[in-house]
This record gives sequence, C-alpha cells and structure tokens, in this order.
Amino acid sequence: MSDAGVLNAVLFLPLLGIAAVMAVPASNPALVRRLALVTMIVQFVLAAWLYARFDSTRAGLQFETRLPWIAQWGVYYQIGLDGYNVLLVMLTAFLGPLVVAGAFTAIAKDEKLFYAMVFGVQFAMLGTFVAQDLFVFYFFWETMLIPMFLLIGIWGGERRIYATLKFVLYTAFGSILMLAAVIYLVWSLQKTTGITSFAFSDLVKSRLPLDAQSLLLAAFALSFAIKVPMVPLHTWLPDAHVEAPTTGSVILAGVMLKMGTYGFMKLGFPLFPDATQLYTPVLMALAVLSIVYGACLALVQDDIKKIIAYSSISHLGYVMLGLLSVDLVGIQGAIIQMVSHGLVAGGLFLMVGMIYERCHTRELRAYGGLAKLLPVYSVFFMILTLASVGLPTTSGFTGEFLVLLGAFRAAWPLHTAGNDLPLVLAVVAVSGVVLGALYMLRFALGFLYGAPRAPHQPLVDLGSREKAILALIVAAVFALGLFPDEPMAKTELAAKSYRQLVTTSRLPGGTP
Amino acid sequence: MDRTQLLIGVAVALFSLGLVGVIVRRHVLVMLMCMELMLNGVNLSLVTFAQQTSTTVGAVLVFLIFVVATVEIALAIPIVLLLVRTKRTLDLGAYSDLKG
Amino acid sequence: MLTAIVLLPLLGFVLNGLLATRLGGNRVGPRFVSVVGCGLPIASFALVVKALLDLRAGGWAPLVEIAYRWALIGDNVFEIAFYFDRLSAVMALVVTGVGSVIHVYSIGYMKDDEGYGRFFAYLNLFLFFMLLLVLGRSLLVLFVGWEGVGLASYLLIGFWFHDLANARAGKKAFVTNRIGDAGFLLGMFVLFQAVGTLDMDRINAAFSGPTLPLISASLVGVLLFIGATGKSAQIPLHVWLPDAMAGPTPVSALIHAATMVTAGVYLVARMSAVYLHAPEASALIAVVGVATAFFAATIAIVQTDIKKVLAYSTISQLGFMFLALGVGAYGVAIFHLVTHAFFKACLFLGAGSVIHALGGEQDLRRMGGLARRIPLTFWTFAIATAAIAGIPPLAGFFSKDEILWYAFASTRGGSPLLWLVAAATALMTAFYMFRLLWLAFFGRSRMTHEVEHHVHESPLSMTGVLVLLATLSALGGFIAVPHFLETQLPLPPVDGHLHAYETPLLVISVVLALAGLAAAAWLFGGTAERAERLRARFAGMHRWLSGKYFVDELYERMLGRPLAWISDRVFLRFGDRALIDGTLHGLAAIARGSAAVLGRLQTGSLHLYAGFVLVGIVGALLWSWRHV
Amino acid sequence: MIETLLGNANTLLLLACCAGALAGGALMLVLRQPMRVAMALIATMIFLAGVYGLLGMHFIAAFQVLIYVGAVMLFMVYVIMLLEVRESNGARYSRLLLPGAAGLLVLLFVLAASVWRPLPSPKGEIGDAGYGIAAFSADFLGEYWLLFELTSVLLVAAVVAALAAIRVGRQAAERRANG
Repeated sequence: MSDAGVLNAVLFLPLLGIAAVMAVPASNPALVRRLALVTMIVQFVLAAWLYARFDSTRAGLQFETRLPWIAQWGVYYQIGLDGYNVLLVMLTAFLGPLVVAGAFTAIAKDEKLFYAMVFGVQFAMLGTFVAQDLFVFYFFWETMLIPMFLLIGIWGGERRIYATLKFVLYTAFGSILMLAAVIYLVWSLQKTTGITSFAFSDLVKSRLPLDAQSLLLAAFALSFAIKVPMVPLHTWLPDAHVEAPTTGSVILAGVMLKMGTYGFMKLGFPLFPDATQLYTPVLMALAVLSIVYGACLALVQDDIKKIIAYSSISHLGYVMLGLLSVDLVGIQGAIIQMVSHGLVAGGLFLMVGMIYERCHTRELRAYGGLAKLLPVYSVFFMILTLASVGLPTTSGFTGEFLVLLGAFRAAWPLHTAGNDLPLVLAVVAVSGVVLGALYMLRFALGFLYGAPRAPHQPLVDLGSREKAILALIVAAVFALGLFPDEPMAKTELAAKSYRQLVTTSRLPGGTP
Repeated sequence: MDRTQLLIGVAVALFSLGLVGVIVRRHVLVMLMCMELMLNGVNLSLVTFAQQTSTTVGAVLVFLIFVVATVEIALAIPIVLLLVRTKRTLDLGAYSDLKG
Repeated sequence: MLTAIVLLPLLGFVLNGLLATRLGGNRVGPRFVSVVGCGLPIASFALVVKALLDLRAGGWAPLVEIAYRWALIGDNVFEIAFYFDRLSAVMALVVTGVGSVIHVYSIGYMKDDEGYGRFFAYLNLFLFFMLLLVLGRSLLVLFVGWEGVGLASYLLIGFWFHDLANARAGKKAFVTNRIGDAGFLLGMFVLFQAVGTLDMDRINAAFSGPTLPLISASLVGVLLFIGATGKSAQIPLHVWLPDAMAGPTPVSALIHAATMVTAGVYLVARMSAVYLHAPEASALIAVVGVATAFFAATIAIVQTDIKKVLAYSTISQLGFMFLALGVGAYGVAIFHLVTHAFFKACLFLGAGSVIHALGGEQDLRRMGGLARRIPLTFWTFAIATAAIAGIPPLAGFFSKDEILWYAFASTRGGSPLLWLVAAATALMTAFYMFRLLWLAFFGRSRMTHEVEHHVHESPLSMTGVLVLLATLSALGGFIAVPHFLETQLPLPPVDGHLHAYETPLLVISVVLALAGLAAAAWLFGGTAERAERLRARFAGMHRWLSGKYFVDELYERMLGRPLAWISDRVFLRFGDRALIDGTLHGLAAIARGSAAVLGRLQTGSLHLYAGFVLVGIVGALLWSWRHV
Repeated sequence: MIETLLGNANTLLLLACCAGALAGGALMLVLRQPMRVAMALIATMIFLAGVYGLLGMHFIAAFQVLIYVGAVMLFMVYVIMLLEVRESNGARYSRLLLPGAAGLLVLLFVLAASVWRPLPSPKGEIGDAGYGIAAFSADFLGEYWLLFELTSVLLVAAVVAALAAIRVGRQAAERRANG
C-alpha cells in the first residue's frame, strides 16, 4: 500500500472501528473494549510508520491524496502530512489507545455508543489535522462537535447539559463566522485570480485589501480563539472539563484545544499576513493575558479538574505567544508546547479520572497525603505536575523555554527600535513561570502531602493497565524534554514557511 | 371580463370558501373536506392556465395534487380515528394539546 | 568521562528509585541501597580526581565533552556539553567529595527511617543535577541543573511530608527559587540575543574579546544575579532557607549549606568576564552581599533552634562570598565557598549528631552539658565553630580574612565602609557560633529526664565523617584555592599605598574573632543569667530579631494576599462569573424570553392557525399589488 | 360582453358549472350534518369535472371523478358513516365564526381585485384542448418521470404511515385497557 494509502487508512480506521464496535452485541462489552483498543493501536502503529517515513528535508505536502469531491465548486478531498500537522497527528494517534484504555473501567453505560463516539472524535480530529482543503477542513472541524457533544452530554456529570450546551454554543458561534469568512475568501479568490479552489495552497495566493483581511482574520480568529481558548472566550472550558467524563477531558485537553492553535498556525495568520501584522500587539497581549489570567484562576480553584483546565488556558497562551512572535525558535517552541501540553494535560486528566474512579469526588479538600496512600500514583502525578510546571528535562520546559526565548528574540529588536510593548509582554510572560509553579505545587501540596486523607479508603494503587498508560505518557514527556531535536527537525521547514508566509505582505498590487 | 378571469375568479372563490370553512367549522371531517375544497380551487386555476397556455405542466401538477390529496386523506383518516379514540369527540375545539 | 561523572549518580537514582522504593515494591534491602547510594557518588568523585589529573596533564587546557545536540533551530545550536576547567574542577571536587561523605553519614542518620531508599534516591538525584550545574558548558545545561537541584531540594525538604509544614517549606523554597529563575531566564535570553550562544566559555570569550557585544553587561549581570539571589538565599529572596531546615539534617548539610546554595556564587564566578564589565552590577552584588551577611548574622544571634542558627549563619556566609564577588575577588569567593563547605557541613552534621543523640530535640534551650556525653561530636563541632569564627589557623580564618581584605582594598569597588560592616558581621559570627557551642555543650543540662538518660554517641559512619570534615575545616585553609584559580579568575588589583593596612586589618579580624568568643563565653558561661538580663534590656530589639524582621509577614501582606484576592475576587468572581458568564447568561435569557412571547401564538387551536393562513394570504396579495 | 357570452352554449354550460361549484362550496359552510357537507363537496367536484371537460381537459375531468369522487370522497363518506353514530351534535361553528366571515369577505375582495388585473388573452377556442391525453402522458412519463416515481414513493410512504398510525392507536388502546 502506498504511503498516501496508509495516511488514508489512518484517517478512516476510526470509521471502521465504529462499524466493528457497533457490530458487536451489547451483551459483550469486553469484546467491544478489546476491539476499540486494537483498532486504536493499529492506527497508532500506522501513524508511527508514516512518522518514520516522513522526510524532514522535503518542504510541502507528503503522502498527499487529492480527489475531486465537488469539482464544480473546486472542492477537492485533499489530505496530506506536512511539518505543520505531523507532530499533532502523531499526538492524536498516540493518545487514542491511551484514551480508550483509560475508559475501560470508567464507563459503564452503553459502551458501544461510547466507543463509537470516541472513534468519531478521533476521526474528526485527524481529519481536521490532515485536511489540506478548506472545505474538508471545515467539514471535519464541524463534525468534531457532534460526538464531543454526545460524549459530554451522555456520560458527563451532574451539570452536563449546561456544560455541553455552553461548549457547543460557543464553538458553533465561532464556526458560523468562520463559514462566512470561508465563503467570502473563496469568492474573492475566484474574483481576483479566477481560480475556484478551497485548497490551502491556492488560498495563500489570495490578495486582499487590509480591511477585508482584518474582517476575515477577525472571523477566523474568533472561531479559533474560542477553541484555544484565549481569554476572554474561555469560560466554556472549565465547565466542559469538569462535567465531561475523563475520556472527554483527555480528548478535549489533549488534542481538541490544539485545533485552535493549529488553525491559527495553518490558516489564520498565514492567510491574512497584513492583518496579522497589524493586530499582533492585541493578540499578543491577549495571549499573555491568558497566561497570567489562567494561572491566577488555577490558583484559587478547589476542583482539581478546574485547576488543570485553567492551567491549560495558561499553557496554550504560551503557544499563541510563540506563534505570534514570528521567530523561528518561538514557532518551534509553540509546536512543541502544543504536543507537550497534549501529553501533560491529557495525562493529568487521566490521573484525575483514576482517582475519581476510586473516590468519586473532585474536591481538592477531600484529599491529602496520597503519597502515603498511593505511592505509585503519586510518583506519576509528581512527574506530570513538574512537567506542567515546566521543569527542565520534561517536555514542558522545552516548549516554554523556546517560546519565551523566541518571544524575547522577537521583542528585543523592536525594543531597540523604540517599541517596548512586546518586550514588556515577554517579561510578563516569563512571570508565568513563577505562577505556574505556584498553582501546580499548591495542587500537589494539598493532594499528595500532609496527613493521609481520602474518601472511600482503603485505596488500591494503580493497576498494571493504568501503570502502562501513565508510563507511556511519562516516557513521551521525557523523550520530548531530553531529545526534542528529531521532532523539531521534522517541523523546521514548516516553521520556516509559516514565518515566510506571515511576514510577506499580500495586499493587492504588491509584487507576487 | 373574459373566460380566464371568470375561471380564476371561481378558483379563488372556492379556495377562499375552503379556507374559511377550515376556520369556522368545528367538525374534524368537515374541516378535512374544506381542505379538499381548497385543493380543488387550486386545481381549477392550474387547469385553466394549462389549457390557456396549452402546456402540460399544469396538468402534471394537477395530477400530482390528486395523488397528494389521496395520500392526505389516507393519512388524515387514521389520525382522526385515533383522535376520536382518545378524546371521544370530533369537535376540534376540544383539541389543543399542541399549545405552546 | 565527564558524562560518566554526571551520569553515575543518576544511575544510583534510577536503581534506588525503582528498586528500593514503594514504586518498585521495595525489591532490595538497605544494604543494597547504601552500597549503590554511596558507592556511585564516591565513584564519580574518583572520576573527578582522574579528570583533574587529565586536566593537569593537558596543561590545564579546559576539557570539553559534547554529549549530544539538544536542539538545532535555524542556525541556533543548543548542545548538551560538559566543560571542565580549574573552576569546575574545584566545584566538582567539593560537590562529589563533601557529597560522598554526607551520603556515608546518612547511612547512620537515616538508618531506621522507612523512606531509606527514597532518601538515597533523592540524594543521588540531587548530586546528578548539581554536577550538571557545575560541569555544564552552556547556560542551558547549567539551568537544567539549576532547576534540578531546586527540585531535589523541594523533594528533600518535604521528605517527611506527612507533616504538612515540611511540604509547605519545600513549596516555599521552590517558588522562591522560581522567582529568581525568572530573572535568570531573562538574563540568558539577553545573552543569547547579544552573543548568539549560551556556551559560557564563548560568552566569556566574547566579553573579554576586543569588541564587546552590543549589550549592557550590567543588565545581564543584574538579571543573572537575581537568579543567584534566589538560589543562594540573598536578600530579598533569602526567606526560604531557614524554613528549608525542615528537611533531614544531612540534606541541610549537603544542599542548604555545602553545595546547592553556593550555586549562585559559582554562577557569578563563572560569568566573571561579564561582571568585569559590569561595575554597577558588581556594586549591587557587593552591597546586597554584605547587607545579607549583616542582617542574617543579627538574626542568628537570637535563634534558639540549633539548625535555624546554622541556617542564618549559612545565609550570612553566603553574603560574605557575594561580597567577595562584588569586589571582583572571584577566586577568594570560591575559596570561602570551599572552606565554608567543609566547616558548615561539619557543623550541620554535628548538629545532626546532637539531634540524633537527643532523639530529635533541636531546641538549644533544652540542651546543655553535652560536651561530656558525646565528646567526639563536641570536639569536631568545636573545631568547625572555631573555623567559621575565623580563629587562626583554621580554614575560615584564611578565606574570611582575604574577603575582608579585598572588601577593603580592591580597586573594583572595595571600600572601608564595606570592610566595616563585614568586620562587624565577622564579630557577630564568632559571637553567635560560640553562643551555640556554649548553649549546646557547656553549662548544666537542661534536658528532660528521659531524653537525658538515652543520650548516646552516634555510630562510626557518622562520627568518622565528622572527624574527616573537622580535619578538613582545620586544614582546609592551607589549600591555596585563589592561587590555583588565579590564572582563570585573576584577583583584583590593589593599589600600593593600601598594602600598609594589610597586617593591621589581619590583626583586627583575629581580635574580633576572639572578642566574639569571649563575649559568648562571658554571657552564656555557667547559668546564662547575664544573657537573660541583656535580653530583658533590649526586649523590643529582641522581638524584631527573633521575628526575623518580619520579612515573611511582609511578603505575605504585600504579595501573597493581594495575589489571592485579585485571582479570587477580580478574576474569578468578577471577570469570569459576573462579566463573561453574566453576559452569556443574559443573552440566553433574552432568547428564552422572546421565545416565550412567540410561544403564546401556539394556542393549539387549528382554527386560529387557519386564520393566520388567511391573514397571510391577504397580506401577501396586498404586498404583491404594490410590488408586482 | 354579455352578448359575446350569449353567443355560445358552451359558455353557458361553463357558467352553470362554475355557479354550481360555487354553490356547493358555499353550502359546505352552512350545512350542519357532515354527511350533507360531503354530498355538497361531491357536487362541487362533479361540477368542476364538468368545467375541466368543457375546457377540453377530458382526462383530468375523468381523473377528477375517478380519484376524488370515486376514491377519496367515498372513503370520507364511509368514515362519516362509521363515526356519525357516536358523534353527538356539538356546536356547528368555532369561536372564529364572525372573524372568519369577515375574513372571507376581505379575502374574496382582495383575490377578486388581484384577479381583475388584466391577464394575457386566451389562446384558441373553448373546447379545443392544446393537447390530448397522448401528449400529456408522453410528457408525464418522459420529462416528468421522476415526479411520477416520487408520487409512487409518496403513496407507499402514506400506506406505511397509515399502518403505523393504526398500530400506535392500538397500543394506546391496549395501554388504556391495562389501565
């Protein structure tokens, strides 16, 4: 099978999984679980194979498939891997099996539908990443909502309806604007260049006046910023996380939030470079605000899921900062930070799920001294906490360090040129390092240390399944922290092209 | 006034009568029949134009309307029967379960 | 080979961490733990010696060993590389040497602790990061070690985590260090911006080259110094070190006295080329250093917890080192670092031995008269005390005297004023150390009865270490560290006419040390009623000192509470709940209301609906009149 | 213009049919008994069939009689007979009688007015259809075959739906029976 075929296989395997799971009689949940897990593992293996085959010296698309879908509108089913998405696809495929395995004991109510929905999300997310045609991208982008809606709405907590409505309304609101922007964009492309196409490669040829660019960027940015989420569009996230089942939280934090940042990196900024240049200060300020705001809020939460949720806001603020500092180091840092946050937040949510299965409460106050009660659990928890704090040798450090360095490198020349705002923002962002330590260690302090205290004692420590899941995540965290060179080599060319796209003006009449 | 106007006038008159019938009568079946009357009015207008412009479209539409009317009745009657079974009356004034 | 030096302790951490803790289900016994936990550090000590020999064989040309490339972005290279020159050699020797003996000491001290394996795993982890710190070639590696030792200290301070206070102390240490690290990061960024690399040898070369980088060296210096204040507990970030005494005593000896807290000193000395061009930054360092030394000493005078006294004395001694750095006497600072490592480690371990003997008692007011009961501990402790007090010819005397001299005479910012404060501090140092000695070992016993009767001398593994360290603190002064480092860290020039003062000053400092001794003996000799009277006289001052100038409370007021208040009230309640969610819920309510209004029309009466149809048709037709 | 009308018997017939249809429609509003209403409707339909015939659309006239009168109304009448027994004579008119009457007048006025606006003059003479059944069916099965198929689908759907409705009813009855 050709490599492109393999990529398609990776993409559509989840649908096969849905079919397989649905074919199994509901009376046999064990088989359902095994099937789901096997499918996910196969998917990961294929993805890993592609990752290995990915040629980091070649710019542009690899393993590309391009078939006419709605030819008269210039809509093509076009997918492929490039530096932008290769790591995120890997991340998605990597978290897939862990998510499924993590749900084995957590989900009791109609498992068939549950795993089907998980596959649905997986399918949509992978599609969003590999799509190279705006129509396909939007299709997957919207498809993602439905299974997620059900995951939260059916298997969620007490206030799940409120949470899921909030989540869907927020995101749908953003998507509508994006749809309008997409239509206008394609129309104007057709008008100016005569090409009718949704392909990214064509869209980046579009030339738009500054005001049009600004409006379109606003529409795209709103939709992406809601997904990220950036303050002040973030309030759906804590509720969604708290009410979602563990699996939902892991998918949400692990991959779905990256949709927003990925969208910015792949579409939002490259499509409208001039508007981006114009609004970089605002966006950067928002990113830094997210870093500080999220950290401060995480500092005062009593619900352990909320702490991690707000920490996600803070961490993705770093990603935005890195993307906006159009500096190679910063961009690379942002990409790594995306993956890192996916691993760390995903892992932490899995761990919260594990403790929730045992104690059925998310109140931080209800816990204490788990280091005595659950030594193994605590070790993993400590490692992930430190990764989230951004301690060197963990992936969190790689991301944060490079992002901050990049932001600083971008800000310094401006500062010498007399524009101090970026420098101030960069310095404030560095202060996020302190806040991060503050809230995560407060969490760990109340959670692991002190007199042993937990509802539903005695607690059983992690089983082999849970150990395996966490060991994998921790291994990935350290791999990314100690040897980030190889993955970054894969994304280097993409980062360069991003920088090139964002920095070259595309106003009408400019030289092409 | 010429013929077309006459026929169209009749058509609209029938239609209006049917509509008003639906408004004023309480008996379920009567209301159903009034709807039939409306359909007939429409048919008449279609036929008129079809004949006047000697195109088949109108006729085809009329034919389709026949079918639709049949279907409508075929569905309406069982529903009416169900209603009667539950409420034991044909007086539509008694039915307001879909109150918003 | 450098890589091996660094990795051996890591191996120990992995082995002990996986096999000897509950994580791995305690597969191995304490014997294995002790062998691995102590053997590997000793092995890496041996390797350091070997490396030193190679260094000399190579004509002192620095050894560079590139482990691997961490990242290559564009044309920016980040390498994990190790660098071994005279300075790193001294540091590595101290770290591995003192580290190893403290490991050995811990065998006895932690013998019947349930977390025995965990303890040694953490100690080895610390050693790994510390070696990374001192052997790293680039600031990046140094920073990795920098944060890593912070982590190790966090884990070890909170080692007995069932008491939440210990864990809290650990958190405080980590967060305070993080504040410094933020400054450190910025300093790194500025340097990277200016020089284009983080390799410290290259940076030093760039700053000692003919064309300086287009950057304010003072800015870099200050930023890096902020990092140093965090790690080395200088004002204003000194608050974490006293609380850090919550950890086991060997930890206090290794991390919070001998090695980790001196990282800041090492950093500044390592970046000396930058500081040579940063007089403002150097002045700041000198002032902060001497101020820290002074205030810490004043606090140490009134502390009643044996470890707290030593903690504040550590802060004070670090202040001395920074004073030396500030006046450009980098070699001297390192010299004091070395001697301090010897005698302060000895003191802490002696204190540990005392605590061990008294079954956990740390309060000086419930000790006394131990000299006869645990003589070996007493003698070693006395020697180390004399050393830190600066009694010739012990180690402390040489290093401290040189510091005083350069504080007075250095042409790089030395001044009589600095000397004056430093000398006063030296006096206080002698005083509070001998006070400690008297309260703990002389006078009549103030111990409770059951403590009294099972006081016992510590096992050989502990006392042997004490003797070794005592010897070192006695003779350590004869190791001419400044001379050894001079080729790399030249001493600041001293203008000629000041040489006349050298001997008088030396005499004065000896006198000061003896004066401190005498005062302590006079005040606390016998029943310390003179001290009591003195205390009664200066009650207000005593409150300030024993309250540590209430810096903690101040920070809590100025930073802690406002942060919590803003986060909770402004951001959470107002921002999130009221403003954002409030708006959303408002919109939702509007939608619901309008829906309710329209819902009225759904009367469910078919007649009415038909009526609407009629109205609609009429309306449509009327409209069509106008527009068709 | 009366003269022009008087000139032609067909026209008279047409007028008569229209009048009859209108009369039937009007009667439907006033008669109380559903059965009589049904009869009035049937009359109306037959008159309309006449109109179609006079217009030359004989096949539609035929369908009108066959499908409507033959099938639909028969069904209706049958149901009326089925239900009439238990139907107590309730009020004849809804609360909307007067508004409805007023509406009728308004509607008629508006419609008439809009009809009165000039229309394209008729082609050809009364009685000659533009085409016959042949042309019609040719088109119907040629150009509009899809519609034709769809109608069949629609019919099937209707049958299924009817069955479903009945089943629902039966279940409801059983549930009520079980209490």
